[in-house]
Formats: sequence, structure tokens, C-alpha cells
Amino acid sequence: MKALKRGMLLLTMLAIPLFLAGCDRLIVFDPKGPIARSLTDLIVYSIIFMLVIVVVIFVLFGYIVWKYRARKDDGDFEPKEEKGNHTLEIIWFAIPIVIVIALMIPTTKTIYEVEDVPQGYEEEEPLVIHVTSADWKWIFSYPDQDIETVNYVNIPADHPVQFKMTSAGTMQSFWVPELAGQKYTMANMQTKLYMVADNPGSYYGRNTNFNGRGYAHMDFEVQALERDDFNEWVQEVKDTANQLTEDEYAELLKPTIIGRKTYNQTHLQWIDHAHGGSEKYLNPELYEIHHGGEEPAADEQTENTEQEQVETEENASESSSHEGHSHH
Amino acid sequence: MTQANTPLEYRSHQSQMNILGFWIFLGAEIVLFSTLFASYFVLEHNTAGGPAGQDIFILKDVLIETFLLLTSSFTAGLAIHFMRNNAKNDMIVWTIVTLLLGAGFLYMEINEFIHYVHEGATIQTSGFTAAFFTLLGTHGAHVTFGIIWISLLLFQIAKRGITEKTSSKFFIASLYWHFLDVVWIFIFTFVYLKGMVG
Amino acid sequence: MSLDEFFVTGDPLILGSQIAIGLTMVGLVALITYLKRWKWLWREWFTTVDHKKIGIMYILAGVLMFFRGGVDGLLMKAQTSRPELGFLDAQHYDEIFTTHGVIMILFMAMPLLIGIMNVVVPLQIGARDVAFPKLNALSFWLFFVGAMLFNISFVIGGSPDAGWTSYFPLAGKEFTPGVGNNYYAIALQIAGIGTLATGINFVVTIIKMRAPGMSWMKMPIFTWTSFVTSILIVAAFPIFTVALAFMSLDRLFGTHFFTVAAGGDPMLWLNLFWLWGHPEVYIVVLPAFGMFSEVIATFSRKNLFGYKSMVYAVAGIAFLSMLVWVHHFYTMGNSAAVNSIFSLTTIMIAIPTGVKIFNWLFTMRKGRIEFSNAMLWSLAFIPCFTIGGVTGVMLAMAAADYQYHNTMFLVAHFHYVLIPGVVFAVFAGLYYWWPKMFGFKLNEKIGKWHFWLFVIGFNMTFMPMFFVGLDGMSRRMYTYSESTGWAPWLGFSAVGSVVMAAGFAALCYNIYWSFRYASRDVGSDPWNGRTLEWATASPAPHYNFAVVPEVDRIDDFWYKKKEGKTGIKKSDLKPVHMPSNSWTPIFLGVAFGIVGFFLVFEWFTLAVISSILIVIGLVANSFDYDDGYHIPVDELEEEEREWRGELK
Amino acid sequence: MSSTHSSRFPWNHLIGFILSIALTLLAVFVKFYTSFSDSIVVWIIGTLAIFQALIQLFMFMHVTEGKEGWINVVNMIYSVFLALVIVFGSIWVLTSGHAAMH
Ligand code: HEA
Ligand code: HEA
Ligand SMILES: [Cu+2]
Repeated sequence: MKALKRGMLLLTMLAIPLFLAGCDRLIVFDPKGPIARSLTDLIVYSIIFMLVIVVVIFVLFGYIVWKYRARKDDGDFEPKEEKGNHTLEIIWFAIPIVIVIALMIPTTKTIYEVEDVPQGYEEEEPLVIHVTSADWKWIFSYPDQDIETVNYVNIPADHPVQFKMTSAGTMQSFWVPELAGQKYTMANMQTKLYMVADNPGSYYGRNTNFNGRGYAHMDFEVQALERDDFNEWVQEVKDTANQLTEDEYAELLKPTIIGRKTYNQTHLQWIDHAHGGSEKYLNPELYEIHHGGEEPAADEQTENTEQEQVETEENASESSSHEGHSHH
Repeated sequence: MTQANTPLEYRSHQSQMNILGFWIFLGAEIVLFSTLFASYFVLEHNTAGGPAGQDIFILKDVLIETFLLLTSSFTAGLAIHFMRNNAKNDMIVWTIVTLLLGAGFLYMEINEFIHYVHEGATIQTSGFTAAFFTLLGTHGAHVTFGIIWISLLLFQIAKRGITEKTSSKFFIASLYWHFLDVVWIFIFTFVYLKGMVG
Repeated sequence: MSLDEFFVTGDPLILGSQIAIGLTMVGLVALITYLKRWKWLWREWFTTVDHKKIGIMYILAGVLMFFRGGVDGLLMKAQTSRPELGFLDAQHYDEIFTTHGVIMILFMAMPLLIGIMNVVVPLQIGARDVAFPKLNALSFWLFFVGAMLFNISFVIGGSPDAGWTSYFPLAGKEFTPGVGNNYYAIALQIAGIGTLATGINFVVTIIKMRAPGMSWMKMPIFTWTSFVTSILIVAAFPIFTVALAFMSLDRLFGTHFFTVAAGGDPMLWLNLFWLWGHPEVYIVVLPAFGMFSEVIATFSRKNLFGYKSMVYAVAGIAFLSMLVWVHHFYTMGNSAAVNSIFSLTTIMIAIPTGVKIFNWLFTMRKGRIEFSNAMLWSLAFIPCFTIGGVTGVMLAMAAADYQYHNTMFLVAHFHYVLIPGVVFAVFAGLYYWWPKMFGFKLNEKIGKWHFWLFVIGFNMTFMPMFFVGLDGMSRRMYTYSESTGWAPWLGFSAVGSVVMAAGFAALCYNIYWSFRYASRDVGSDPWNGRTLEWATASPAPHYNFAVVPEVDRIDDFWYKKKEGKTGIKKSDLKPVHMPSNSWTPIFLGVAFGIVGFFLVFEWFTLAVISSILIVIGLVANSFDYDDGYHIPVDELEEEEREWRGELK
Repeated sequence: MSSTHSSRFPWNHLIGFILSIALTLLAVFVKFYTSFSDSIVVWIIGTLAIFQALIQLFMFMHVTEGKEGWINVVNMIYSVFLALVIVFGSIWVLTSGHAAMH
């Protein structure tokens, strides 16, 4: 009996580091920037508490259920009635209170921390990028550089970036687990998210807030580049990319799944969805669903583009891999 | 509380439960209306270029509505007073007065709404009008329902007299009526007065 | 609207179900007609106001809905078992998780719990029925009609497809123009009104109908949790009523509460939804806590440890649960102060919940734990729910939630609280109270199969989700690519769900087997129970107690048994007053269903015309002065003699 | 038990009625004929509204009446608490963050 208990304890003690080591492979435990790192630190801190709680409960549970199980030789033994026990009840009231306090302090600190430029980068002027989410794509506008990208975003590494986020219609959530956590993007509103990538690299980003049929495909790549490479890329875009026109932009906002795109100029010159006006671009008729029955022409068209573009998108996502991270 | 002293409507166990149940229901109504109020406060300024409260509210009409409803609450109280004194005819008279005042309130409110629609504020105009008409409309629908309900009870009282059952039904309806008055006071204060320019 | 838009066609899965449903309906009608059971059905069930029968109907409907929701779950698991499967397309998957979530929470968990409450609470407090029997029947029919209206959506018109949370703007007409989300707005409204009425009914029942001597702190713990749950229903459901009304107005009448255009605020929907939605998850878990408490005490052969602190804990959880709703949208861009405060209130719920866990453990300590089926479910609950609970606390830490939000980690959390918390409890409650409802026990051996398959399958299904969530998989993704590396986790999970389904099948087989073969000779008190429901016959007679029991301590029946004082005297028998059956509840229920159906399809003229039916029902009700009837003493004596033997 | 249950003239109804009219007029006065700032006006007329509600509850609806008088009172206090949570909670949550930028 004793050996069993000790064995169980040992096992769980062993399990904790093993578990944590295993977790290391998971994207959330593999932060690549200071903001994500504070989130991960908080998560690991909380997991330690939770594991201890789970172990205590499991051990107590196993012990009690084993020790006080009914046996054939119980005879007519009658357990004594117990009203309760004040000392015990106070203990299991007080200890959780202490735990709650221990959890709340770093939580609050982190909540405030991630809403600001990360430590060590206060001096640097953040690069501002506007994010506009649409069905089912991500549009990134660089107001200072006057360029716009779709479904990928390049940022300078080791430099703070501030995303100013909004949506052209449905609500999405902008999530880059290795760099920053997530926040909603909403029409008529603007949310802000800071991000720093320690090193150049490719990072996985996606929408986590369900927004209809194309939702599963709504991911993007964050590519962190060396400062110079970034500037070079900007220049290259300015030299080679097409001009974004209002018509093309309206076309972009139709509910489709498309690959990457790059433009000169940004749509911010004619609309910032954070301040209203999105209704001009809504296309309710493109959201009709036709169970069975014949698809109307408009839909067929989207369906086609959808297919063809899923392919493009897939090529694109090869590099935007999440794969990159999970296999190193 | 001895039997003789207990008002008729509380005498049977079932009646006590009905009245208690209705109070609990009023608790739910408070939650319902506070949700409507909360939504109104959140959407109040979202006029989307349409009219705002201060553009359309008319103090005089709203005050008349308020007095009609306050008075009807008073007369409903009188009806209960006479019910407890077993004065069936007085009770019926005051109930009818209550209903008339309630109908007057409704008449004013409908006119008010028609006026707003002419001013270009329909329920579809903006977030503000949606919340406004829904809050007011829910209250108005309650008043309408109350009038129909109390009218039905009048038939029953006329036919059966003031019995344990009819009195408890009527008492419950009167609670409902007073409650609508309470809701109106908050509408008057936080929608109309607050929304007008002082 | 053309016919093939009206009926959903084209999908073989749906077509198959349509045919199956059609055949089942025809078959049922034919069977009932053949057996000449229509009159019996009408008299004994459709018009009944007996809380036990209403409870049983709730339970039946709940099990049926569990099957429907479970099939949805299995379909989703099948679709994501391999990367890039084409089994379900995106639209179909979206509809399925939406109906799965709604059905599981509102049409499975709620009716099963309310059903058990219906059967047990009046018996536990020594009452003849609930405070408002007719209203109780109306609640049931509104729930049932709401559930059926919701369920026909997948064959008629199309299912809702914006998630069980139906967030705007997506759930608005611009982005989901079909009738699917109208079903959501209307069907849930109808069912919700019924639930609100149930809440009021049970609050009054428990306040006013307790047996003489049963003061507040002598009430059985399940009655306590039912009471607190009912209060929570009254507090939360009106919020949902308003939110759904706004949704209906937006979708059917073009208003702008939640729209992108004209000053609507979609975030108001989130706010209202969770103001109701969070209390709702505690509404489903609190009665479950009560059931575990009863079962654990009974099968440890001890009284409940720390009864009073259990009561305070339940009240504390209910109180806090109204103050935490924002934890569902920490990532909305709230101010840091908002997120901090709501983190605090949320995490604080761990304290009273912990009190309960420890009290359960210490109830068993020094007891004699008997591993009956009901007890096994209660035992499995403790570790599984602890995992769900502590992951909830992790989610509650707002900053950390920036990484978990809307991921599979969250999906794992809520299945780890909902399934152990609610489903295990319902199973425990069914095994425990089955004899009280039907007069025989469910088979313990088949029950073991049910137990092990389901519990193992459950952990296999949902444990991997924590890990894929932490590895970047968001929820509601109908497909994913091979390169993500999630496939092994999800494949394993899919296998788990099949094991779980086998467990559910074992339950169904158990019910079938026991109906046919189980011994009918179980006595009135088969588990050596502690509370009043065991003081009357099994199944309970329609009048519940021939003589209303008197109570002077908690677990009074337990001590009376020991003192040999459970009998009744012939001289104490008095005629028992009973409420009469009524046609108005089912009539009103159906009327609401018809009006609701027309509203879903926006056929307003028909809706207005048919609402006359509702008016007729209400007026008929107002003029109904039926006082019920009395059961004479002879009849009581005869029925009591049947199971007690000769009366003194 | 309660004074209403007698055949005397229903004084408290009358007083309640006069008070409610007076409070209404006072609110109108505060709003239109004083020069307090907007937020102070809202606080004052809000307080007046609460008094009016209490008048209805106690003088017309007799909350404390009946066997379960105290339950009614608890019920009302609890409902008002919920109302405050819903109203102030919603306003706080929906207008304090940087999401709120209409
Ligand atoms: C029965 C249902 C149920 C229950 C009981 C709970 C219980 C809890 N839930 Fe859960 N939750 C859901 C159902 C439930 N939840 C659902 C359905 C969703 C998602 C809806 C959707 O988006 O679709 C959700 C989502 C959800 C979120 C939103 C996350 C997100 O969207 O990003 C959060 C965040 O705070 C949360 C927290 C909690 C907490 C803190 C508890 C606590 O009550 C848990 C308390 C229990 C314990 C902690 C264990 C026992 C305690 C001890 C052993 C004492 C010692 C412990 C400590 C001191 C920590 N839940
Ligand atoms: C009480 C609530 C409850 C319960 C019990 C369950 C039970 C199950 N759920 Fe749950 N689930 C939710 C509530 C619940 N769920 C909610 C609220 C959501 C969120 C929805 C949303 O995102 O909007 C969700 C979402 C959800 C998802 C996430 C979808 C996504 O985000 O992509 C998945 C995925 O696998 C899933 C799977 C399952 C499975 C496999 C079960 C299994 O436990 C089911 C087991 C039951 C059966 C298997 C019964 C059927 C049995 C048979 C068919 C066998 C044959 C029987 C006979 C012969 C009689 N659910
Ligand atoms: Cu919650």
C-alpha cells in the first residue's frame, strides 16, 4: 500500500518535467518574441500550480477510494456520521484563496504589460501596420511605406510593430501564437496589438474567430526580416507592384479565398473600416447558400475563383508554415 | 396573521403561491427591462446620421403620458382598497377608470410614435432608434397586455364576485400594473429627461 | 421560395436522414394507431400535469437529443480525423457544430437536468406536486416544441451555421441570409420562455411546499442546488430573451442592434449573450453537483460532509457566476482594468468549487464506498472535472487567454467540464433514481460497460484537444493540412469518440434490456437512501405521499428507518387533492410552434393569423376555474397497502 | 397587519400618488430650470426615480405584505443588484476599452 502511494507520487513528480518537456514542442510554448514570451511565462507559471492541484486531488482521491472501499468482510459496519470539520474546511477554503492571489498578481501584471511596447524597445518608434480582416483574407496596410499586402505581412525583426486592427465585415481574431497572442478585429472599431520578433523567421498566424465558410483557410504568414532586407523589400514592392485601385479593393472584399497579393498604395486613402463606411462594400447576395438546388451564376463564379485560389493559397502556405516551427 | 385578518387574496395556500410566483416573475421582468435599458444606453449615441433623442422628444406629451400612468397606478390601488373592503361596485368602477387611463396612455404613446416616424425616426433608422422603440415598445406591449388581462378579470369579478380566487387574480394583475408604472418612471427619467437638452 | 429551397436537398447524408425521419414518423403513427394508443397517450401523457410524468418526458426528449447531438459530434470527429478529408464540406461542418452546441446545451443538458429535477424535487421535499402543475406542463411543451422546431431546420430550410454563440455580424442577415439563423432566434426563444417558467415554478415550489419541519438547512442538498439553479434561471434567462428578440428584430425586421451599418454594435450581442451564457453553464452544472452529493453520500453510507459549507458554496458559485461574463471575450480589446477585474471574479469561482470537491472527498473518507453504477459516475466525475476546472482557471487568466482563446484548448476545457459535470451526473442520476421512476433498476453489468467505454472514450476524445490547441489549432476548423502535424492527435481523438459512442449504445441497450428483463421487485428504497423520495413506493404513486411526512432533522428518513418509524397510520389518511389534466399546455405549445415556424420563414401574415391560437389558449386558461379533484381515502389505503402491507 | 386592510380612507395611496406627481415635477424642474451640469442632473433625477419606485413598491404594491414578505424584499434587492450589474457592467465593458471607437 505504502509502496503504491510512493510509486504514484514519484510517477507524478516525474510526469511534471516530462510533461513540460513535451509541451516545449507545442507552438504556444515556443515563443519567438518578448510579448509571446511573457504570455508563455505566465502559462508555464499557471501550469505548475494546476499540476500541483491536480496531483493533490488525484492522490487524495486514489487514496480515499482505495482505502474506504466496501469489502466483503465489512459485516454490518456502519460508518460514523460526520457533520464536518471546521479546521479542515478553513484549510481548503484558505489555501485556494492564497493560490488565487498568487495567480492574479502575475496575471494582472501581464495584462498591463502586453498592452504596451515591450520592455527594452521603449525607445524605438514602432512600425505601424493596419490590419483589415475580410472574408476570408487578411489585408495589411503600411501607411508610412504606402504599400499593402494580402495574406502575408513582412516586419523588421528585433523592432516593435504596432498593429492597428479592424474588420471590413464579420469579426475575426488576429492570432500569431509565436509572437503576440491574439485580439479581435471588428468593423467600426480599432484594436491594437504590439509585436516584436527576436529574430528573422517565418511565423504562423491565423484567424481564430469563426466567420463563415472560408474560415478554416484564413491563415497568413508573418515574415520577420533583417532591417535592411525589410527596407529592400519595401523598395522592391514600390518598384514592381501594381497600384491598388478602388475597384480592385472592392473585388478583394468579396467573400473569397485567395492567395497572396502585393500592392502599391493602401486602401486607407479611401476607407478606414475602423471609422465606419464598411456597409458600402458588403455583398449579402454572395453569402446565399443553396442547399442542393442550382447555384446561381454569381455563386458559381465565386466557387470557381475559390477553387482556383485555394490552390494558390496552398502553394503560398507551404512557406507560411506552421510546419517550420513544429519540426525543429 | 390570523385567518380573519388575512386579506382574502392570501387565504388559500395556492393563492399565496401564485402571488409569490408573480413577485419572482417581476424579478425576472426587472432583469428583462434592465437589459433593455443597458442596450439603450450602449446604443443611445449611435444615431448614424438619423435623429437623436433631443431632436424628437416632446416634453409636454411625455409629461401627459406620465401623469396618465401615475394616476392609473393610483386608481388601481384604490380598486384593490375597495376589493379588500368587499365593495365590488366601487372596485369595478375604479378598475374601469384605471383601464381608461391606461388606454389614454397608449393612445398618446402611439401618437408619439407616429410623430417620430414622421420625423424620420423609424425602428430601422439606427442603433439608437432600434433600442429606443424596442424599450418603449416592450413597455407599451406590457401595458396593452395588462389592459386585456384586467378586462378579462373584470368579467370574472362581475360574474363570480370577490372570491378567494378572483381576488388573488386581481391582486396579481394590480401588482403588474404598478410595476409597469415603475418601469415607466425609469423610462421617463433616463430616456426622456436625460435625452433632452436642459 | 421554391420547394427545393424549402426542403434541403442534394446532400446524401441529409437526404438519408430525411427519409429515415419520414419513415420513422409514419411508422410511429401507424404503430400507435395499430395499438390503439392515441387516447391513452393523450390522457396519460400529452395532457398530464403530474411532475413525474413531465419529468420522464423531459428525460426521454433529452436522451433523444443526446443521440442527435452525439451523431453531430461523431460526424465532426470523422471529418477532422484525417487532414483534408472531404467527408463534410465547410458549410455542412459549420451547421453541424452549431446545432451540436445548441442541442447539447439547451436541448440535451437542460431537459435532462430539469427532467430529473421534476421527478425528484417534489418527492424530496414531501410535496404532492410542484407549485404550478399546469405551468410546468406548459414549460415542457414549450421546450419540446422549441427543440423540434430547431431540429427540423436541417431538413427544412437549412440549419443555423454561425456557432452556438451566433456572434454578430456573422449571424446577421448580411452574412447569413438564409433561414438557418432565424431558427436559432425563434426556437431558442420559445424554449427559453418555457425554461424561465420552470425556474419560477421551482423557486416557489421549494419556498412554499416543503414538508412541515423541513427548514432551509434541513433540505436535501439536491433540492438546494435545484433551488439555486432556479434562481439563476430567473436571473439569466430574461437577458437571453432580450438578446434573441433583438436578433429576431435585426434578422426579420431590418433593425440595427448588432449590424455593421447604421450604428449597430455587434459587441452588444457578445455582451448580452455571455451575460446569459456564462450563468447558463452553471445552471447546467449546479443541479449536477447536487446529484453527485446525494449519490456520494448514499453510497459511502455516510452523511454529506460539510453540508452547510456545500450550501454556501453553491450560493457563492451562483452569485459569482453573474459577475464573470467578460471572460469569454477578453480579446475584444477591453481596457486592462476590465480584463483584470473579470479575471479575478472568474478565478474566484475556483474557491467554492474547491470546497465542494474536498467535501465530496471527505464524505467518502471513513465511509464504506459501494461501487454501484451511480457511484462510479460520481467517482469518475471528480478527477475528470478537476482537469476541466483547472484548465478553466488557466483560461481565466486574461493574458494567457490571448493564446488559448477560440482554440481547441478551449474546446477541450468545456467538454471536460460539461461531460463530467453534466453528462456523468445525468447518468449517475438516472441509475440512481431509475427505480423511483419505473420500479426497476437498470442492469449493473451492462452499466459497467456503459461506464468504462464512455469514460475511457471521453478521455481519449478530449485529452488530445488540449495539445492541438496549444499547438495552434483553432476551433471550428473543418479541415487542416498535413503539415500542421495535428493528424495523429485528431485521429486518436476520433477513435475515442467511437468508443464513447459505444458506451452510449450500451446505455441504450441497458434501458432496453432492463425494461424487458429486470426484476420488478426492488422495494421502495433499493439503495438504502437518506432522503424523502425513498419514503414512498417505487414507482412513486401519482399522489406521491399518502400522508405528508414530517421532518425534524436533515436526512430525517435515514434516521426514521433506524428508529423503525417509517410507517403510516390508517387514521392519518385524508383525501388527497390533485390537479386535473389540462389540454391548454400542449395546445399553447403547438400554437407557439406554428407561429414560430411561420416567423422563421418570415411569412408574417400567416404568423399573425395563427397567433390567434395563442390568444385562444391564454383566454381559455384565464377562464379555467378547475379546482382539481380529491383521491378518496379508500383508494389511498388500497394503493399503500399494496407495497406497505397492512396499515396500522 | 397592513394599514390598507381597513375600511378607512386609503390615505397612504393618496399620499403616494401626490408624492409621485411631486417627484415627477421636481425632476422636470431640476432638468430644465436649474443649471447643474449634465451628470449632476442625471444623478439627481435618478435618485428621484428611485424614490418613486420605492413609493410604488411600498405604498401601492405592499412588498412586505403576505407570509413571505421578507422573501419579496430579498427578491427585489437581488433583482436590483442584477439590474445594476447588467446596466453598469455593460456600459463599462462596452465603452471603456480601445475597441470602443465609434
Ligand atoms: C458546465 C460547464 C462549465 C463549467 C463548470 C465551467 C467552469 C469554469 N470555466 Fe468554463 N466554459 C464552458 C463551460 C463551463 N466552464 C463553456 C461551454 C465554455 C465555452 C463556450 C464557447 O466559447 O463556446 C467555457 C469557456 C470558458 C472560458 C472562456 C475562454 C475563452 O473563450 O477564451 C473561461 C475563461 O475564463 C472559462 C473559465 C472557467 C472557470 C474558471 C471555471 C471554474 O468554474 C472551474 C472551477 C473548478 C476548479 C478550479 C477545479 C476544482 C477546484 C479545486 C480543486 C480547488 C483548488 C483550485 C484552485 C485554487 C485553482 N471557461
Ligand atoms: C453538454 C454539452 C456537450 C456534450 C455532451 C458534447 C459531446 C461531444 N462533443 Fe461537443 N460541443 C459542445 C457541447 C457538448 N459536446 C459545445 C457547446 C460546442 C461548441 C459548438 C460551437 O463551436 O458552436 C461543442 C463543440 C464540439 C466540437 C468542436 C467543433 C469545432 O470547433 O471544430 C467537437 C469536435 O470534435 C465536439 C465533439 C463532441 C463529441 C465527440 C461529443 C461526444 O461526447 C458525444 C458522445 C455521444 C454520442 C456519441 C451519442 C451518439 C451515439 C451513437 C450514434 C451510437 C449509437 C447509438 C445507438 C445505437 C443507440 N464538440
Ligand atoms: Cu464562462
